[in-house]
Amino acid sequence: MKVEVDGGTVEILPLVSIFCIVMGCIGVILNTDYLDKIIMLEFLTGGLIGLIVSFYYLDVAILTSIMEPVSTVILLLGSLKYLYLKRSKKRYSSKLPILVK
Amino acid sequence: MDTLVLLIGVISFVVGLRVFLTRNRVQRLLYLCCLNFAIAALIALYIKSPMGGVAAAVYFIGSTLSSNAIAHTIGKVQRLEGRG
Amino acid sequence: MDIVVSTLYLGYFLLIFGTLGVILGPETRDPLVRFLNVEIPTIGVMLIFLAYNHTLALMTYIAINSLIVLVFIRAIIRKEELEA
Amino acid sequence: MELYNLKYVMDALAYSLYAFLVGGLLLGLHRKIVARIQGRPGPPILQYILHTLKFYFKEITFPITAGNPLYLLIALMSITVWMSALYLGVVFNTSLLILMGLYVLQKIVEHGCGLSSGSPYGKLGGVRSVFSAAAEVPLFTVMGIIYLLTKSLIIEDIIRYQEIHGPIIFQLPFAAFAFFVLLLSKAPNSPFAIVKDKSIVSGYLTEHFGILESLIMIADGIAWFVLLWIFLAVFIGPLVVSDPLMTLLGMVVLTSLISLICALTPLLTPNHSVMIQILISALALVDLLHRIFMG
Amino acid sequence: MDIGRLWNYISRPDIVPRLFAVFLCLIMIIEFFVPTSYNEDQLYPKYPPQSQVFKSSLAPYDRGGVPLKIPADIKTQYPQFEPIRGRITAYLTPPAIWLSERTPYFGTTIVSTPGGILDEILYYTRGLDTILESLTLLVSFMIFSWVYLHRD
Amino acid sequence: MEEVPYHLLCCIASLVIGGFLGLTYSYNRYLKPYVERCIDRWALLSAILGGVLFSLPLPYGINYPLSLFLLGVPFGMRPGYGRIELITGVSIAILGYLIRGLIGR
Amino acid sequence: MFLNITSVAGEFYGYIPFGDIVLYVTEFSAISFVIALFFTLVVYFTKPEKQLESQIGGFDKLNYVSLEELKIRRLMAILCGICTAFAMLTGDLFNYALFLAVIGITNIGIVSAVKKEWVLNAAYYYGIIAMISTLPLFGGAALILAKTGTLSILELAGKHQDLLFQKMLYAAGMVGETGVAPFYAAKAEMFRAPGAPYILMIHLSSLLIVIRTAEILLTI
Amino acid sequence: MDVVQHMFNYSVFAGFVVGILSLIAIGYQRSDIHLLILTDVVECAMLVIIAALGTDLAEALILPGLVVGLAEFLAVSEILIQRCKLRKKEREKKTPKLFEEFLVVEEPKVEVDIEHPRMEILYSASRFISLILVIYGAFLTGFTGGAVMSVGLLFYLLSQGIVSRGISSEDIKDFWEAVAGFSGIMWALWIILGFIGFYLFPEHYVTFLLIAGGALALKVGSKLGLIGDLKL
Repeated sequence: MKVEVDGGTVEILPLVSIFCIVMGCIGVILNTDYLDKIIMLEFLTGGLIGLIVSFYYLDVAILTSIMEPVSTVILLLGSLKYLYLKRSKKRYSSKLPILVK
Repeated sequence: MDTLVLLIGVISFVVGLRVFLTRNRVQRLLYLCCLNFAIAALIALYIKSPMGGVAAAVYFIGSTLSSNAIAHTIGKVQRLEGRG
Repeated sequence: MDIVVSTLYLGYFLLIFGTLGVILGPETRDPLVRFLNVEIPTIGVMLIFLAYNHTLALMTYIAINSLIVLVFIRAIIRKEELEA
Repeated sequence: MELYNLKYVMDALAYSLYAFLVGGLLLGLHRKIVARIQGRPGPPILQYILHTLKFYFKEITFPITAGNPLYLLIALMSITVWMSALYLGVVFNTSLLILMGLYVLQKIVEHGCGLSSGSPYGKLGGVRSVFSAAAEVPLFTVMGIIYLLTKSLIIEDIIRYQEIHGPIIFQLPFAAFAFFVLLLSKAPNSPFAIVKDKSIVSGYLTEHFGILESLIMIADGIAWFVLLWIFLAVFIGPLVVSDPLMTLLGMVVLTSLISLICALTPLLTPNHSVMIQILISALALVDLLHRIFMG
Repeated sequence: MDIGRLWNYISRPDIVPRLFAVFLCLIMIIEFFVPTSYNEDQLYPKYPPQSQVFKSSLAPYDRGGVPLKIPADIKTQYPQFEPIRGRITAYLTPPAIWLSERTPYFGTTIVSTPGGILDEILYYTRGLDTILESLTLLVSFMIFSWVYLHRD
Repeated sequence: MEEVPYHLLCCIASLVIGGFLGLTYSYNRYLKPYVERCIDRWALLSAILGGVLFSLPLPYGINYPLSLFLLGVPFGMRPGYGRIELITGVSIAILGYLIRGLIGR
Repeated sequence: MFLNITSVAGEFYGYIPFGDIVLYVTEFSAISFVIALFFTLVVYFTKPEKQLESQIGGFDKLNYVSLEELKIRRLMAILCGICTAFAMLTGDLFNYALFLAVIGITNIGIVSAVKKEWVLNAAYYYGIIAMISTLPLFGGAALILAKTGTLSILELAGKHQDLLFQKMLYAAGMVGETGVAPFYAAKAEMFRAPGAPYILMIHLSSLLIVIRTAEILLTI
Repeated sequence: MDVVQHMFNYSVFAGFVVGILSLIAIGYQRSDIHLLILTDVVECAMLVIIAALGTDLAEALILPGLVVGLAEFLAVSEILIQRCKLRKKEREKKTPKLFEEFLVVEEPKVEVDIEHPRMEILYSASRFISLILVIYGAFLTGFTGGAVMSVGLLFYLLSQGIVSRGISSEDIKDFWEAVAGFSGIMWALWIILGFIGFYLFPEHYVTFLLIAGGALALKVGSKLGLIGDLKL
C-alpha cells in the first residue's frame, strides 16, 4: 500500500493521479485537435477521480465516474457536429475569376 | 502486496507517458484504456473494503463507455475527412 | 507533503496554467478549442473544493459542469451555424 | 386634536404653495436673465407661474398611443415626489440619502413620462433622462465626502456641524462644486440639460399637456426650491438657512449664478454631457479616496 | 487626443463589457497587493480537512449531536432567532442511518439526504439565500424557454 | 423642524397677484408688443405708493404684503413696459428702508 | 450598536429575522420599499404603450406588444420590482448580492422577449457584464466575511474595521450590475425597447439599488 | 496553524490571478462567443475566492454562486443565439453576394448527415445511467440532488433525441410547459412549506425539511433536465 521514500510514506494512487492531472492538463492545452483534446481530458478526469478516491470520498468518485461519460459524450457529439459544420461551409474568394465556365 | 501496487504504479506511469507522447490517435486511445484499467486496479487496492471494489468497477465501466464513444467518433471523423 | 496541501497546490497550478492556456493557448481563435481549454480551470476549481473538503459543492459542481458543457457547446454550434 | 391635524395639513399645503411660488419666480428669473444676457427682452418673471396656471385650466385628452394609467399617474407621482422631498428635507431635515433617493425618483418620473406617452420625442427625452442619470454618480461621492467629514448624513446634524466648524463649502470646495454641477444639470438651458433639448420638441413633456403638464410644472418649481435649499443647507449652513429671508436671498444669488452659466455655455451632446459629469465624479472620487487615506 | 471621439467610442454596447473588464481588472490589481487577512473567529466553523476520515461515518460533515435527541452545537450569527438551531444538522433519515452503519465512505450521501449542516444553512438559517438562488434559476429558465419556444 | 414662513408666503403671494393685475392691465391698455421708455401713469403711481408703503410700520407687518402688491403691478407688466416704474418704486423702497434703519426702528 | 445606521439612513424602526438573515427597516429603506412596491403595482396595472413608428412612403404604424410577450415581460417586471423592494430591506451582504443577481437577470428578461436585433444585442452585452460582476460582488462579500467573520450589516455597522478595498470591490460589482456610467451604454440601449412600464422597472431598480449600495457602503 | 487559515492567502491570490488574467483577456477580446467562454473562467475565480474561506458557510455560499452562474449562462447564451438568428434573417433579406456562384472557391459536398450507429453508450447504457442518476439524485435531495437528477434526465433526453426516438416537435411545447409548470409549483411548495414552515412551526421541522429538500430537488432536476431536449 505504501512505499517508503526517504523515510516518509508516499502512496501510489495519489501520486499516479497527480501525474495524470499534470500531464493531462499540459496535454489538453498543447493539443489542438478536438479529439486529442477530449482524449487528454479523459486522462485528466481519470486523475481527478483517483484523487477523489484517495481522499476516501467514494460516493463522489462513483458519481463522477458515472457522469464523466455523459459530459464526454456531449463534447464528442458537439465536436463532431462542429467539424461537420466547418466542413460543409462554403468558402469564398475575394477575387472574381475571369468569367470561366 | 506492496510490489503489486508498485508494479501497477510503474505501469501506469509508463502508460501515462505513452499517452502523452504518442502521435497516433488510435494508439493513444489504447493506452488510455490501459491507464484506466491501472487506475481502477489501484482504486480497488487502495480502499480495502467491498466499497472500493464497487467504486473501481463503476469507474472502469464509465471509462470504458467513454473510450468506446471516443473510438466511435474517431472512426466517424476519419470517414468525414476521407470524404470531405 | 500533506495530501491536502499538495492537492491545493495542484488546484492552483491547474487554475493558473489552465487560464493561461485559455487565453494564450495554441489555436484558441477556434471557440471549441478555447472551450475545451476552459475545462482545465474548472477541474482546478474541483480540486480546490476537494482539498477544502467541500464535497457537496464538489458534487454539485461536477453535475452542473456537464450542464454548462451542453449549454456552451450548443451556443458555439448554433453560432457557427448561423454565421455565414 | 382634530384641529391640530387640520393645522398640520394647512401648514403643509402652505409650505408647498410657498415653495412653488418661490421656485416658479426663480425659474422665471432664470429665464429672464438668460434672455437679457443673450440680448432678448425675455418674458416677464411671472411667466413660469402664468404658464402653470394657463395649463391648469386647459382641457385634456389621452393620446391613443399612451399606456394608461402610467400616463396619468406619472404626473401625480412627479408632484408627490417633490412634495415629499420638501417635507422630508426642508421641514423634517432627515437623511441626505433619502433626498437623493427622491431626486433619483425624479429621473424615473421623467423617463416614465416620456415612455408612457408612446411618442417618439417623448421616448427620446426619456432615454436621455436615463443617460443623464449619470449625474447622480457625483452625488454619491459627494455624500461620501460629507459623511467622512461630519460622520452623519442627517441634514440636521450637518447643519449643527456647520454651526461649530463654519460652512462646509470652505472645507470641501470640490464637493460643493460637484453638487453645483448637479443643480446646473437640473436647470433649463444648461449645458447638461439634454433632457430639455429643443431638438426633441419638449422632450419627455411632449405628449403631456393640460393639467398634467401643469402638475409637472408645479413639481418642477418645488424641485428647484428644494434643490437650492439643500445646497444652501448642506454647504453654507445655518448662516443662510436659519432665516427664511436670507434663504430667499441665497436662492436668488444662486439662481443668478446658474443662469449666468447657462446663458454663456452651449448644450452638450448626450454622451458628452454624461462623460463630463463622470469626469467630475471621478475627480470627486479621487478627492474622497485622498481624504480616506489622509485620515 | 480627441476626447469627444473617445467618449463616443465607449458609448457603444459592444465595447462596454470589455471596458468594464479592464476597469475591474485595475481594481483587482490594486486589491491584489493589499494584504488579505483571515479572522479566526468564523461562523459555522469546519474541522480541518481530512481530520474526520475514518473517525466518523459522516466523514466531512459530522458536526456532533444525536439524531432526534441532542441538537448539534453550531455557531450562528443570531442564535436568538433560531429556536431549532442544530436539530436539522443532527437529523438523519432512516435510510441515511441504515447507510451510515454500513460504510464509512459515503458521508456526503448520508449527510445530504435531508439533514446535515448544509441543509440547515440552506433551508433554515440562511433560507432567504436559497429562495433567491432558486428564483434566479427559475427566472433564467423562463427567459431561456420563452426565447427557445418562440424562436419561429 | 422648520416653521412655515407665513409672512413671506403672504408677501410673495401678493407680489404674484399684483403681477397678474399688472399684466392684465398692461395687456388691456397697450397693443404694441415691446416698447421702451414709456411711462404709465397708474403703474408709476402704484410703484411709488408701494415703495413708500414698504417702510411704513403698519400693525401686524401688513405693510410688506401691501407694498409688494403695489410693486408687483409694474413688476408683472408686459415685456418692456413698467421697467422705469419698477426701478423707481424699488429704489424708493430701498431708500425708505435705509432711512428707517438709520433713524432706528 | 445602531449608531452608524441611524446616522446614515435615518430612524431605525425594527427588524424581521429570518434566521441569520435579518431584514431591518429604517426610514430610508421603508420609503424605498414602499416606492418599489408602488411602482410594481403601477406596472401591473398599466397597459404597454403603442409606439408610433413613422414609415417612409406609407402610413405610420403602431408598434403593438403582443399578449404573450406582454405576459412574460410583465411577470419579469413584477419579479424585478418585488426583488428591488426586498433588496431595500435586507441586512445581509451576501443576500444583497444575490438580490442584485436576480435583479440583473430579470432586467435581461424584461427586454429579452423583444424580437429586435439591437435590443437583444444590448441585452447580451449587459448579461455579460452582469456575469462578470458576480466575481466582485460575491468575492467582495467573501473577503469581508473572511476579514470580519460576519456578513450581517447590523453587526458590521458596530465594528470599525478597515474594509476599504473590500468595499471597493463590492462597489465595482454593483457598478457592473446596475450599469452606472461610464458603463451605461448596454443598459441605456435596452431602454429604447418598446413597452413602457416594463422598461421603467429596469431603471427604477437600478437607481434604487445604487442608492441602497451607497447606504450599505457608508454603513459598514 | 490550521491548514485553511494558512492557505487562505494563497487561495485568494490564485483566485485573483485567474480573475485578473481572464479579465485582461476579455478586455482585448472582440468576438461575442469568446466573451461568453471567458466569462466562465471569471466564474471559476469567484468560486475559488469563496471556497478559500473553508467553513461550512463558505460551502453554503458556493452553491448559490454556482447556480447563479449556470442560470445566467443559460439565459445569455440563448439570447446570443436568438440575436444571431435575427441578424442572419436581416442579412438574408438583402441581396445575395454579387456573383456568388463564381466566388465560391470550394463548395463542399458532405452528403451524409451525421447519424450515430453503434455509439454504444447512446443505445444500451443511456437508460441505465440516467436511471441510476435520477434515483441517486432523488436520494440526495436538495440542490445537489437536483443537479444530479437533471444530469440523468438530460442524458436520457439527449440520447433519445440523437437516436431519433425523442419527443416529436409538435408536442414539445406542451411537454415543456407542463414540466416548467411543475417545477414552478415545486418552487412555490418549497417556499411556502419549506421556508416559512420552519419559522411558523419549529416543532414540525422534520416534515418541512423533507418537503423542502424533496421539492427543491424536483424543481431543479426537472427544470435543468429539460435542457437535454435541445438539439445540438
